[in-house]
Amino acid sequence: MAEDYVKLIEVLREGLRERFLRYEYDAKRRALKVLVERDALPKAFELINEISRGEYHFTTITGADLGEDDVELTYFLWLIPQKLRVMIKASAPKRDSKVQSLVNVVPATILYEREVYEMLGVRFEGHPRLEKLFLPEDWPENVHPLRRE
Amino acid sequence: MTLPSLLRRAWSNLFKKPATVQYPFKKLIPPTTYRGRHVLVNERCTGCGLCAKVCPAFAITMVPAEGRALRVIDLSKCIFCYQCESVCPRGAIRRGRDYELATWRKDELVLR
Amino acid sequence: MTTTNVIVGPIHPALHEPERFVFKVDGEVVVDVEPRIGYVHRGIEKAMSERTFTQGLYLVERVCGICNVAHTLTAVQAIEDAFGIEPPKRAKYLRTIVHELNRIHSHLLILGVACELIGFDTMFMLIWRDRETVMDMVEMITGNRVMSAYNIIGGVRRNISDHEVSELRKALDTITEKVRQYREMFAEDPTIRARFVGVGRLSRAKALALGAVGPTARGSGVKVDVRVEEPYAAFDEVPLNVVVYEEEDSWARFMVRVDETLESIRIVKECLSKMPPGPVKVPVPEVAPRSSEGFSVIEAPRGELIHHVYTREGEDKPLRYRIRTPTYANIPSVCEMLKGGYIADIPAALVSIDPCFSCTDRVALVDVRTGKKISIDLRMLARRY
Amino acid sequence: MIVTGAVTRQAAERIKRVYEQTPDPKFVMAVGACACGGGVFQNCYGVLGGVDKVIPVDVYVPGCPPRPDAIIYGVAKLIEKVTRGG
Repeated sequence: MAEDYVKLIEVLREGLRERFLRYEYDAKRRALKVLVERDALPKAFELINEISRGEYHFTTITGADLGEDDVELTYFLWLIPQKLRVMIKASAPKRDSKVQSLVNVVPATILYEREVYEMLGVRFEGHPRLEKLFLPEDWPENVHPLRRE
Repeated sequence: MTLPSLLRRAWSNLFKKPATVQYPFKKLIPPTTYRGRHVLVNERCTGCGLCAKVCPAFAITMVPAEGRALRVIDLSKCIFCYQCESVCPRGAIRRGRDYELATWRKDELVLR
Repeated sequence: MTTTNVIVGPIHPALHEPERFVFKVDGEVVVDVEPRIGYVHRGIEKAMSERTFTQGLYLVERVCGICNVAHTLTAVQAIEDAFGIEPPKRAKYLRTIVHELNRIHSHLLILGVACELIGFDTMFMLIWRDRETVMDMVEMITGNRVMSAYNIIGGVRRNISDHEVSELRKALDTITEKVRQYREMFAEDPTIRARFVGVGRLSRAKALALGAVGPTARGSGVKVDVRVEEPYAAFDEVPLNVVVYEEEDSWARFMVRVDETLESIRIVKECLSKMPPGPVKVPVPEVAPRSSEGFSVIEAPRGELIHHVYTREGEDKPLRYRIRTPTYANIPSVCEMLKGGYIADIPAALVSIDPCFSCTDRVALVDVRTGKKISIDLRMLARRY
Repeated sequence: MIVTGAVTRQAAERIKRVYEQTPDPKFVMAVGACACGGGVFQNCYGVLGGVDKVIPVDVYVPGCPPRPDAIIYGVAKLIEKVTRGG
């Protein structure tokens, strides 16, 4: 059972090379935290798609502005056959927060990307409809309520 | 479900007591654990302000009275979570079971 | 192809909170669906980082009134994870009991509402009558029928007495009997079958790809249940069977709920007998003891719920608090299941995900070609078609 | 007219409109802590506070949430007010 995560790490490290930054594993909760470069996200998810043959549940994306220069994005996944909680982390600088959209790779991200965009202003390149989801229509452009500014 | 058993159930339901209670004429008594109107014991309050600090609905304010601070609970804001009861070191706020709190005027809802 | 836009909402497509769907219809068939949510956006995530951990607990409780226990449970677990605190064992069991009672009442609620929507009012009355028993039990244990305010960081608010345990057992026995009858009804009754079988199809592959959760996923044959996969509270010691139906339609989703209600009753009983004695809470620091992040995933009545919290050492407020509710995750799936169905099937399919975003039950039909607006009640829609 | 829940900035205008459209005699009941005074949602950026900031309220029913009987008690209170001539 414990080998599952080792295998996943190996595949990711091989596929992403230097864009794979580091990982942490919590054996008690079977939770794996992987830190990657933001431009490696689509590739990482393609690899995960391959390994799990699509048998995974995409939980959510958390965007967090922790008061530094970057917005931290956390992608939560649950791999069903491996029984493994995976958190893929990447950070995007606030000034130029462009991230490749994952809608083509993981369809379930469609609403979460919109939410992160409107709350934190992270631009997802290639998203079919990157517009407001929760906020009223008359909300000013470029004001993102969860930014610390 | 077969027809005879259905009929039997329908027949027996005819003679059962109704599931509802004619409320204003017949009072319902909530369980002893129910979180209703607070019972304030002013002699025990030291005015420390812990309850006001912890209140999630900002319903408790400290007002000066008889030369010290005393907590005042605005029931119109209170969410009856009783965090104030659990945080009070001297038991100056106690649990009450009274739930008939509706009033015409808002200032009647301020507990002193 | 000429299509007509049918706007459903924003006030109440099916249940509790406002939500709007724009349906593109061709004749009677729905071609495309576009959701617009956020009518009750209260900025809770922002407000959370302006309140202390204890105050925030009561705020997350009010994210949703029906699954409030699920929200507080996730919140306390996430915060405990960030703080590095382990609650006592008895508290874990008590949390499980209240959590499962919450699930029972939530499932009974939606089963009743579903019956009412298809015009089966007797069933609705019966189910809701028995739901009252569960509400009374929740009130007895926690102090309020709905907002339990039971879970706190480091344990639970109050212990359960022997008298309460025996009362609870008695109530559960009567409920079990009733729910068995309802199961029979849902499985066999021609009215229910005629309205729900084959409606709102969601294939297994789609459910996986779109990230469906809870009974919506399990009704499509996806075997996911957080309680088994990432056991929290007392679920590592209390085994449970995951209910899965392969039919992929509204009926399967309701059957999942009925069976789960029975399963939950069994879990509560098992917890009552396995519960160890001991303290129910541990002292916790008021400020975060370390800069960390914590998350907690649980199986709320409507599906997987996740809270993610960032803390900074020495601060009494979370740095960032993220909540992802199950209905939100199910929105892409519900859009998918409505496509290709009839307008008349909208209520039957919508209610089957147990939506937690809609409050009254009003639907607006807009004919784009004539610009005419027809605003009708969802129940009217359910009856009229 | 029974108002439940917090009054958000978006809803305030609509509540006022609904109130103005209601024919006389009309009475307003604020049910629950959020409608009475804002409850937990005070100080949130989107929330105004109690209903009485927007329209006059006849009966306040506090509680979060009130018991069903408490709401009926509120109705009884309202009837009392109406029969006495408010």
